Amino acid sequence: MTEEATETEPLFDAPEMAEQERMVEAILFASAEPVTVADMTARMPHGCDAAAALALLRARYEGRGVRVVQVGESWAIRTAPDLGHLLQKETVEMRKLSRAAIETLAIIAYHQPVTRAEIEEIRGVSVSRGTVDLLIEMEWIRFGRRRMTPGRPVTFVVTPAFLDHFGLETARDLPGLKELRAAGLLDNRPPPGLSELDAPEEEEEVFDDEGQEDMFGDGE
Amino acid sequence: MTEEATETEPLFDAPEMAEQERMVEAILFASAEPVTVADMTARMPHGCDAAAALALLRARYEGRGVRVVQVGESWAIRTAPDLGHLLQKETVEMRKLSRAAIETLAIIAYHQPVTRAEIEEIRGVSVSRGTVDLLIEMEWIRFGRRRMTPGRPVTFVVTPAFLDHFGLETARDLPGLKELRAAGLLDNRPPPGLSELDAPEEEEEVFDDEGQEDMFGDGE
Amino acid sequence: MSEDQVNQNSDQISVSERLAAEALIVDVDGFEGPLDILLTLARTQKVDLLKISVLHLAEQYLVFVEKAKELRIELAADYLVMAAWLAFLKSRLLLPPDPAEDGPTGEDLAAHLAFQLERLAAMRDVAARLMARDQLGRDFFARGVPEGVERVRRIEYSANLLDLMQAYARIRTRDEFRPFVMDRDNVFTMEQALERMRPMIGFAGQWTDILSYLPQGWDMDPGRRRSATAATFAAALELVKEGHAEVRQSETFAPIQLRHRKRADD
Repeated sequence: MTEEATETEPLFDAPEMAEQERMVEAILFASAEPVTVADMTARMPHGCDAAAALALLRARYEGRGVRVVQVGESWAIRTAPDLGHLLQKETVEMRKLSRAAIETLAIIAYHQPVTRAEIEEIRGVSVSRGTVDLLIEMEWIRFGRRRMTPGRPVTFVVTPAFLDHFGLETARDLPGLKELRAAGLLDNRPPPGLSELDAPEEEEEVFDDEGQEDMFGDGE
Repeated sequence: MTEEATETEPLFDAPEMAEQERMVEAILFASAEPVTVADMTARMPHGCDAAAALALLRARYEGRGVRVVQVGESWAIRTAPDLGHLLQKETVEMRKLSRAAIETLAIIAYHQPVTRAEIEEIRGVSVSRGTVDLLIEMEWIRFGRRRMTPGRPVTFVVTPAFLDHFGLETARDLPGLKELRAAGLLDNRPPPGLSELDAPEEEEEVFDDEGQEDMFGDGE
Repeated sequence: MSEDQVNQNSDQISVSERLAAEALIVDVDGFEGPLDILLTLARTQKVDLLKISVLHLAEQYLVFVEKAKELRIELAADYLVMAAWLAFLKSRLLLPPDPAEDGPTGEDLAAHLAFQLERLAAMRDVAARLMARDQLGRDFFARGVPEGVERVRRIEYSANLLDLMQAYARIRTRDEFRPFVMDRDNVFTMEQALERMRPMIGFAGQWTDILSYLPQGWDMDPGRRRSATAATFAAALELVKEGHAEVRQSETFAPIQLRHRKRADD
């Protein structure tokens, strides 16, 4: 019967607006794709005003956990952007930092600001791009000022996130070799035959004064 | 700092209830599968009361085009059944279930946990492997505890997906369950003469108490 | 069950019943086993299942099986087992109970069969009610575009302060700092020599006697010197093999010299 009703003279009244709003709500909710107003109208009983019902629904979802959003010509229900984090489930995978990465990090921490060439000189091997990228991505190092030397190389420094992770107030708090040894953190048994000769004082010097001083001197 | 805060004395207040309600709303809308309160709580900030927020949300959606429904231990948003006709387009052709499959499903739902032998006793025919496999594949039934009788037969029970599919809050809401129970038709009544032999008393016990109490527990 | 009821039922089976039995046989594939047939037959009694005449039912069933035999229709074993059982039941119901005999009485057996039929009918009924419910994906729907839970895989690298400090110490004191190893005081291994030489080889642009690569303190004691020399020589060859260095010797027993070799990927 409804099919026979003409547009101009419907036999039955269209459902109430509240009912139409429910319909739009269910359609938008269940649809796998965003839905056009024309599509809603086609699915709703004759005489419905999908656009008006949609406007009501939109207003109703204002400020809610989900919103009615326009996608091109169509409409869809989507999570409010500020709640997106609730829909993420983080799986944390622990990995040991590679030896190359931890050594590079250590050199940066003790010598910052330090250039890539200097890191390579200290480690005695080249530093791969991936290692530096990883440390930057982890937000443990960042670019420092360019060195005022030929080629103006970039330098690396450690970040507050690094200090936070390692429980340091400043990189200056990193213990020197002597302290490490005193604390029993190093195998302080010198290789046989080396006895007192080695553990050269200068080395310690380098790293305490040259190293730390030039790094944290604000004056560069 | 927050890590050190104890459960009893949070450093930060939980978000306001209105905000918590939005969160539950976003979580439920985002998932096609029912979500447990525990899961919501896990995703919400510390100190939130997901159950209370859920109760508010449920009331809010009363009479709307979509509803907050309980499915076993979990919660989901589903379109209101009276609007199904608008949404037929979304229907994926439902697999036509055989009469054997439907009866087997009903027997499992009403008699769970139930063994294959018991299903066969009720239907008077052997249960084909394909029927059980199909129901398992549809995730409507699963294996329950083994029966503590000779042979330790496996039992079958219905799943939350079954409840979800048929719009049941719990298995207690199965249509006609109370009447069947009152009429003694859910009793496991062993054939006379067999009772002493291989339908030991405890079997009845297990079936009724362990099994049904489990599921239908307080509602009796 | 009363005597006259029994007599009335046992003798002749009405024509309509025979016809019904034949209809069942023709359609036997459509039935879900003997209990299903019995239930269908019971329904022809048009009484409450609790009040059916089990004896009558048994007779109807036996007629059905007889008929099937006449028509040479193969019945599944289940049907025949049921027929045998019903014949036994029938005899139990018709004969007066033997007080000496153990086991269930005919009435017990009949009551159980009635219970089974009623239970099957009840399960059929609730199955229909269940299927008549609103169903997900047919009458009500889940979210069309579940946004789901995005699984974010985050890799967390573990490194503590000790790792950091030890790494630094390892670099700065390569000659002296060693991780704990089994001490073999007078043996210098190829690995040790390699570790020692690797960082140094990069700077060896000129031909250098490999003996100059011997670690400090290993050149005095003859035994230690031998071990260190052998290890250094082996390590030198390893570096050559890896393409990091070149090695030469001008004549037999002449000093062996080593020089850095630039590699494409260096």
